[in-house]
Amino acid sequence: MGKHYIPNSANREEMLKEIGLSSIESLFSDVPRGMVKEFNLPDGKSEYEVFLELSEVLSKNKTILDTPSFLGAGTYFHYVPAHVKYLIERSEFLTSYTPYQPEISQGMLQALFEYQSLIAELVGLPIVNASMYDWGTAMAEAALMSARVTRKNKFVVPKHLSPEKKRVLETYAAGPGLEVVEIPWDESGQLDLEKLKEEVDSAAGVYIELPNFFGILEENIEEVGEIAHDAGALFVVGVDPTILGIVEAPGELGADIVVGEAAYFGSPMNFGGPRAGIFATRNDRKLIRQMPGRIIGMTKDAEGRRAFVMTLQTREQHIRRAKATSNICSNEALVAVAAAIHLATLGPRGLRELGEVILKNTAYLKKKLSEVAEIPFGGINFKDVLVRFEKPYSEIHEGLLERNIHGGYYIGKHFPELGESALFAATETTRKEWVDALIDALKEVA
Amino acid sequence: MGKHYIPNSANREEMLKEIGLSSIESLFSDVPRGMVKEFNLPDGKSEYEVFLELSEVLSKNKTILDTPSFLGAGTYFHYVPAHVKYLIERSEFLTSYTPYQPEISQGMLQALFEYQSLIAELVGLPIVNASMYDWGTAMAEAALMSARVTRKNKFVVPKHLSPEKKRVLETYAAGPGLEVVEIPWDESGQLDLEKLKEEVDSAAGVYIELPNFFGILEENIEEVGEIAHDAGALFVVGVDPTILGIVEAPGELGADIVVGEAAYFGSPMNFGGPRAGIFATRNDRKLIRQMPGRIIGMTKDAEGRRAFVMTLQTREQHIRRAKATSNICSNEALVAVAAAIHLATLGPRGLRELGEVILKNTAYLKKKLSEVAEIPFGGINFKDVLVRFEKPYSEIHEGLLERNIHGGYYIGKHFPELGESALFAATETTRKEWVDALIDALKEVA
Amino acid sequence: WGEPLIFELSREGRIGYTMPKPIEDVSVEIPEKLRRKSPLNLPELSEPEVVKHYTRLSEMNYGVDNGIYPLGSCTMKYNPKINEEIAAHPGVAYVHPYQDERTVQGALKIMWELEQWLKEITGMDRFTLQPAAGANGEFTGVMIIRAYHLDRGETQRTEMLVPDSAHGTNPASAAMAGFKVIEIPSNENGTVDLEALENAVSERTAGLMLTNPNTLGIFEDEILEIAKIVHRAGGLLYYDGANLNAVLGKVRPGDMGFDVVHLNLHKTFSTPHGGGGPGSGPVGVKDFLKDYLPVPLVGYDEERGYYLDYDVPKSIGKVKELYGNFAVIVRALTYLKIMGRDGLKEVSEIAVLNANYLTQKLKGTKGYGLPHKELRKHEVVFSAEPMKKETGVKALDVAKRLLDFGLHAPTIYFPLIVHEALMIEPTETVSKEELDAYVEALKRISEEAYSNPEVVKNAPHSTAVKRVDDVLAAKRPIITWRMYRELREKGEVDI
Amino acid sequence: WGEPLIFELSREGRIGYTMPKPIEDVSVEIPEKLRRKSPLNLPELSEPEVVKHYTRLSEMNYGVDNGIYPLGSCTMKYNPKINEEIAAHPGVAYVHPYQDERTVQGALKIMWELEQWLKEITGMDRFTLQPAAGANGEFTGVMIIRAYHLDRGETQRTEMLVPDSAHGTNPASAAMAGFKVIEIPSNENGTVDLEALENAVSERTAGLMLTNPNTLGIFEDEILEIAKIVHRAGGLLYYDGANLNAVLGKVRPGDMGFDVVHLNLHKTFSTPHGGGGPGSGPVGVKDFLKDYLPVPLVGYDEERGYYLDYDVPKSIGKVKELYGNFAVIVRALTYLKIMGRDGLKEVSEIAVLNANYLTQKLKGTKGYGLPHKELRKHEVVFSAEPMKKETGVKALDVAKRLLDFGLHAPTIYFPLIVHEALMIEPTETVSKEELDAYVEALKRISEEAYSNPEVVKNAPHSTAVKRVDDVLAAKRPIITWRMYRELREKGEVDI
Repeated sequence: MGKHYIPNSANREEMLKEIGLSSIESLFSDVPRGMVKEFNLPDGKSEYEVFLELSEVLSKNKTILDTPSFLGAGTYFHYVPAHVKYLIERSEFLTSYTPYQPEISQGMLQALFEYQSLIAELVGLPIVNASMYDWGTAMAEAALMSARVTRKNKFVVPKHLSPEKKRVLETYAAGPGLEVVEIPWDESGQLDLEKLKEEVDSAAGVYIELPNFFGILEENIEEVGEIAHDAGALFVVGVDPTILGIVEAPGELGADIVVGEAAYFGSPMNFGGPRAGIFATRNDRKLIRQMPGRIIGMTKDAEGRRAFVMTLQTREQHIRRAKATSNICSNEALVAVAAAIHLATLGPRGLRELGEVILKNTAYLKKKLSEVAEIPFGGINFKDVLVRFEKPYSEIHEGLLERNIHGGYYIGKHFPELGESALFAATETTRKEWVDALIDALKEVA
Repeated sequence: MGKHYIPNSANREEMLKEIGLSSIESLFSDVPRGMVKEFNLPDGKSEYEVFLELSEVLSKNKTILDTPSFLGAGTYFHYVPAHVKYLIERSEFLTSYTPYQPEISQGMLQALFEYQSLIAELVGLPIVNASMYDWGTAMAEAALMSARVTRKNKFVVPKHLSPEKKRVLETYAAGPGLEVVEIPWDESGQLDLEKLKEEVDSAAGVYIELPNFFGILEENIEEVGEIAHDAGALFVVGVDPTILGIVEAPGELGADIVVGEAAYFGSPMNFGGPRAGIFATRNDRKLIRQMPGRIIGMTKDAEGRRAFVMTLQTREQHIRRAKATSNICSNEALVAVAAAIHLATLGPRGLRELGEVILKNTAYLKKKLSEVAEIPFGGINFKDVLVRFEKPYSEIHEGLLERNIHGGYYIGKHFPELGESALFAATETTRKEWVDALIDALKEVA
Repeated sequence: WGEPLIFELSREGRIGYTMPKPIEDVSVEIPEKLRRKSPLNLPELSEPEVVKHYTRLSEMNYGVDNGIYPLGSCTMKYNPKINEEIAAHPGVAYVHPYQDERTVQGALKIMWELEQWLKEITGMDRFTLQPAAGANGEFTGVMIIRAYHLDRGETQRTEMLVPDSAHGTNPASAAMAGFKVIEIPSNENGTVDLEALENAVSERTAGLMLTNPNTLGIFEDEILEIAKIVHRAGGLLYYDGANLNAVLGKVRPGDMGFDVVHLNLHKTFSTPHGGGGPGSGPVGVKDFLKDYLPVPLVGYDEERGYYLDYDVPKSIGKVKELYGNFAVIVRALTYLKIMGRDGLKEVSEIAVLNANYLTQKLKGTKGYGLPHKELRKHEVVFSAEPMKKETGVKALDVAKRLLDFGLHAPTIYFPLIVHEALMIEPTETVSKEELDAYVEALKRISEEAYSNPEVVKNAPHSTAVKRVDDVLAAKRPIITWRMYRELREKGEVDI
Repeated sequence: WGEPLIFELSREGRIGYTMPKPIEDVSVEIPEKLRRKSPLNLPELSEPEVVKHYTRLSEMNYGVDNGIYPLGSCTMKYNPKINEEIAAHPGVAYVHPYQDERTVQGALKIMWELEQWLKEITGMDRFTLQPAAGANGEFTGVMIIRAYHLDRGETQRTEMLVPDSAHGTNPASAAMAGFKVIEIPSNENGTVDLEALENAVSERTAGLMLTNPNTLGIFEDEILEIAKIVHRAGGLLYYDGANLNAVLGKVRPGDMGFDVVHLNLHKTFSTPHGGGGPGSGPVGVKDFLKDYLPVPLVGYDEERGYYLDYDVPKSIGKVKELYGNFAVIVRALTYLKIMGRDGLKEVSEIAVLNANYLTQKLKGTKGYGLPHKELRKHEVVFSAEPMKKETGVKALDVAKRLLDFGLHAPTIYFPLIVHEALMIEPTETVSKEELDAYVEALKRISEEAYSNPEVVKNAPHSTAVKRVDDVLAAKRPIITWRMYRELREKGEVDI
């Protein structure tokens, strides 16, 4: 099977003859004897059989359309307009690669330039790369970059960081031996500024998130930035970009580097991937020189017309090799283009409305949850709401699941000090009937 | 709602002003007073809400992937390779219209020329139009054309014709007052040649199908054609084109006109539509002049290069108006292109294999069914198999449905002489486990 | 460019498909008389080659997503992508039309719901969704009118009145239903000449087929009078819905006096045109005609849910197999639910605004006449007759020259009552900037016609192929590869 | 052409979106300190305008569906459309990664099954699917090597050996993991210089990163000796899977002696490259390294079914959030199931045949040198150095001139050890005719270089834009619309 993808299967003999060979084997004569072998793999199947089989397998997944879900904690059910999906499936985008030949890749180059430009407007910083793998790796690369820029060796993060991001950061920090220091939250569920001041000394960078892992808006972003800057550290802000229609651009709040998740625009959840990490920085040569990732720039062609091209490549691995600012090569270009198309569709008004609807739906969810469980922290929540139960959350989860509702993300394992807590999330897609069904169910099982 | 599709919603005032109008109402000043009114319709909804709602509604349909089905009788579950669907969703094809401007429509014109060409190879006739609505309307138009060509007024068809096609023919025949005469089947379930001879006198056309409505291959195609021709009638053959890799082209068997269903290639079942009717005829000016439908031809451009264009339009309604050969304007172009892509993918070997696999699967189904019910007719079946039960079929149907199997198409209502009979169908998509489950279930319920 | 034919790309032995194995590999013999003996000259290609070929062909085609496509009477509006997504649901694709109605409640509900929308939009009482296209709908409508008169014993009503500005499908459909077509002239305003209509009606009148606004884009402002005349004579009024986009959400054919209406889902309701189809042409009727509708209708009943209703005793039968172009129906309902009442009204208002904006901007440009009234609805028909007389540049040349600017031409030479017609329907989904660019291009062509007419007469210059020779195509038809091969073997063709 | 930026198409008040209403319309106050005050300069467009813009941009891009795309080391094979269809299943799109494992059995089964395929294909014992791309996989691999040595207390193993022909990601990944990179030269055959390797290994050696066949397309025929040298020194062998397409289904890295392998699903396993990503870079290891893999792994157990296994005590942690690019993983498994054992073997055999066919057809053409051995695997590297010396035409010029023939250029100036490198990887999904046309074009360019070099040096001529000035782009970076706007306001830019 598979010959339907391989035109010259039909031309083997003819081609071998033309180049004076008697057999395919002679093309593998440089492989040590005995190394070529028959693999123990199944026979190929027809497209129809594989379609049937995988459709059935995938139907075993309960989707959010089958079972209303309140999971968030870094992955959210946003609606992706149909035209976004349609456009990125255009084969000229989908089946192209890194635009090494700009003259026949202006479409992808311009689309990525537009992505960079749209993100720049959102985050308030003029330098944006064409994507990292995801928020977590973008944050980890920001930590490494901070260390390179400041030549210091400590990166300060909130203790209330997602376990995903924390483990990514630790892995990336291991090689260069970067020390990761955690700052606890205060009674409002926000970063403890006093503790930060105690720890910030000799830090390469200070990281904070908006909203934070508990879904709460950190109010003291600017103060944190000032503390970081006073200590000679870079100020790195991680942001959920869907909030940036209603919340000030981190660049305006003092951020030197902004990271975040671009895939919240334009991509479905996809069981967690692909994603696309936002990476933005100030227009400062010192920072740009240390920035990871591919960057698209505007230039001219030989006739003086506007054109786009990959630029500032001397930072990258294919040129600098072991001295590169990062090893990243393939990035998440198509995910970034999807985000750009979605953002261009929303425009300023849409982005504002999106933020407001999420804010209101989250407030509704929080209010309703407060009727049936403890909400340990006040403040303004965006998407996630931390809820504490008296019973073991696993029992509650079972009860909800029996009622065809998927509850939130249990965080007791990662934050035992918070007891039987879980993050329940809302977005613009959350329906009143889902929340009401959840509350009814919790009244029975919580 | 809906303004997101309407750019100038934002420019109303500006545009009105530019053309010197004060209000939109003034643009409707020619509408009689009181005729403009508020409609009693729901408010618009967001794309997400409509997506949720219609996804849920459509999920209420049991698909053949949920419930194995043995329905055929004119609609079959064939597998459509993914690239076929992908290509016809390319917006340049999808969102274009009738290629009135050939210079910027060469893609669609050539694709339709290729459709015509591929069908010509299949049916063995060199003149093919760019599609009718479906097999039924193509057959009805062939009847009308026969009458125009022969200036006679009777059209002879098998009694064993699908109720769908029969009623379409009757409706089309009503206007011009064409008499439709039915010829019964013989003991082998095939057209009774003796009866045909008795009725063929003064016929404009004689119609036969391959396979016939009972799924049986009519063996005497050539003889029927000779009888028709001897009587001065045109010989019209309706064919399921998926059989034409293994069965002789009707054009070679004497057909003057071939009709059939092109949507068996390249289109899913879609609850019955859209389809695309095949319409082909001999290269005879007398016939071509009376042919319905749009035709694409090869020609040259001003520089002598190959180009394609709509041709022989003087037969058509936009030129001939009341004297046109048909009223057809919009046809089923995209369905035809899908069929062309699928056919080009199959090639000669694939079409042969398709025919053989269907033939074998049908034989397997027939053999298995014969173990649990009566098969009234012998012969070779392709897709459909006529099965007679002792119990009322409705009871059997219920029993199967309870076991998550959808049985065949009950024909007792239309052919009471056949008793509690139903057509059960197989294609290349039929799985052994489905058939075996069916037989197990029938053992219990039949 | 210059993509070869798929046959020319064929190489022996190439495979593009996969086929499941048969359940049981027994040999089944096709009767000798039927066995295929003639060669099967299908092309042999791998899947990548097929994909590249049709991708390239698609790139040689202009669609709504490429730019303005203002074909008059075709309503080439933007086709929302959500329509495609919903239509691709497995609950559409993998459903057999003969399934037990309990297993297709979703599909039937969609048909039923669409009917409710269409009833309110048109002011009709019952709809069939069976017709595959506008012309198929027209045929349905006139067959209903025929059945109605016959049912009442009025066998003498054999004449269908059709204005001279009507779409060609109107007379063709009437003729297919066995009617004699009587043409009604237009007056100087471009609307139906009432006196001529009065003179035409008689006891032989079966009905009048009318588009409102008509193909000039002009609203038949005497529509109530027209309806009165026809009805008084015992005839029925048929509404050709091709131009509904002009009055959508504002005015209902039912309120104008029409008895039968067809709609084009692929025009007004945003389903894509697919290079010429599939379309969908639902037909609505007033209550007194509902017993003549094609079978089946979709019914609803609390206990049974949605069902297919074959119990229509006076039905004209079927005009197409099964229930219509369901995948198109799904798209139209998706659109309607998103638009809602206000959205539909916005559609017609901006469609009319766009047409009138273009009319006013272009009006007075040398060479383009604007016969009849200035106030238009969704489309406008200019005449290039002055230009032709003064420069020799015809409507066809103007159309071809527009292609050079990357713009699609308007409909030309229709309606027949305007000489050198340029029939422009921008629709509501184009922007002001696109309209301005279109007007600019037409003005520039006017300048060219008067200064350098050859550049227009020889247009297009920048397209993939130059002006296509349709005379040659008709004189020496080459319809299929089979014919081409034969002609080439005989040396009778050099393309 | 010359599509404006989306920002330039913006018109005030245009709307392209729909938004569901909030559940409850209460006002929620953002703290004053956080409230957005800076302007949000996003473009305002309707959906049709957005669709037209990105449709036009797509038409200004070249993909695999447009023609041959023989970028060396990138394996630009055809991406079957069935992959896309399966990946679009709601069971992919609408599934949250934190769902209870009982509700994602399908997703976990797919990951588990893919792992089984990859194990057999590579001869490894366990795989992680977490890495997002090849480089992310390399990082994972070298971190595992690092963890292994540290775990054994061998803290002195700080050196990673990398051949001079390696992909740039190899040294970069090793450096990110904290290793010192030691470059190993190639010998005159284009393979690893064994003597240099012997000299380089020591107790400081952590491992050797190798691609086989290497970036010259040459099989490292002394691979078993290489493995012996590295292993004897206590180092591990890392396989860069970028070139696996050459040996797929025939030879397994595990049998060559490799301990760690990364694969590129977007290269070898036919998932689309998306203009630069998403990719997917699974990493496989021999049994003794499986405790160091990232978390979670996918486990299976009769009772529990498929599950996420976080119990990997010595795990390096995570190299990316969650479980990898699942939608890419689905595509790869789809491909594998269709291909099967024989299909995969056919892939490498024809990929190698195609590369050698092209090599032999082009070999000897004036101006193109063929350094190193003639026998190649999936790709070949020619050198335009003779041409440059004799005519001044560089590899870059040849690449640009190819664009004029509607062909994508090869990878150029890589590997670094070949001057003026033209690195051509046709893959198995191109046809003989495409190869012949490519060779023809390269031959014609050779003729041009020697007869009329300017036409090559000034290429491309027929593309949408002419040769793009990358020096200007680096000298005066304009990275975003925001920067452009500022520069334009200052009068410092004229584009």
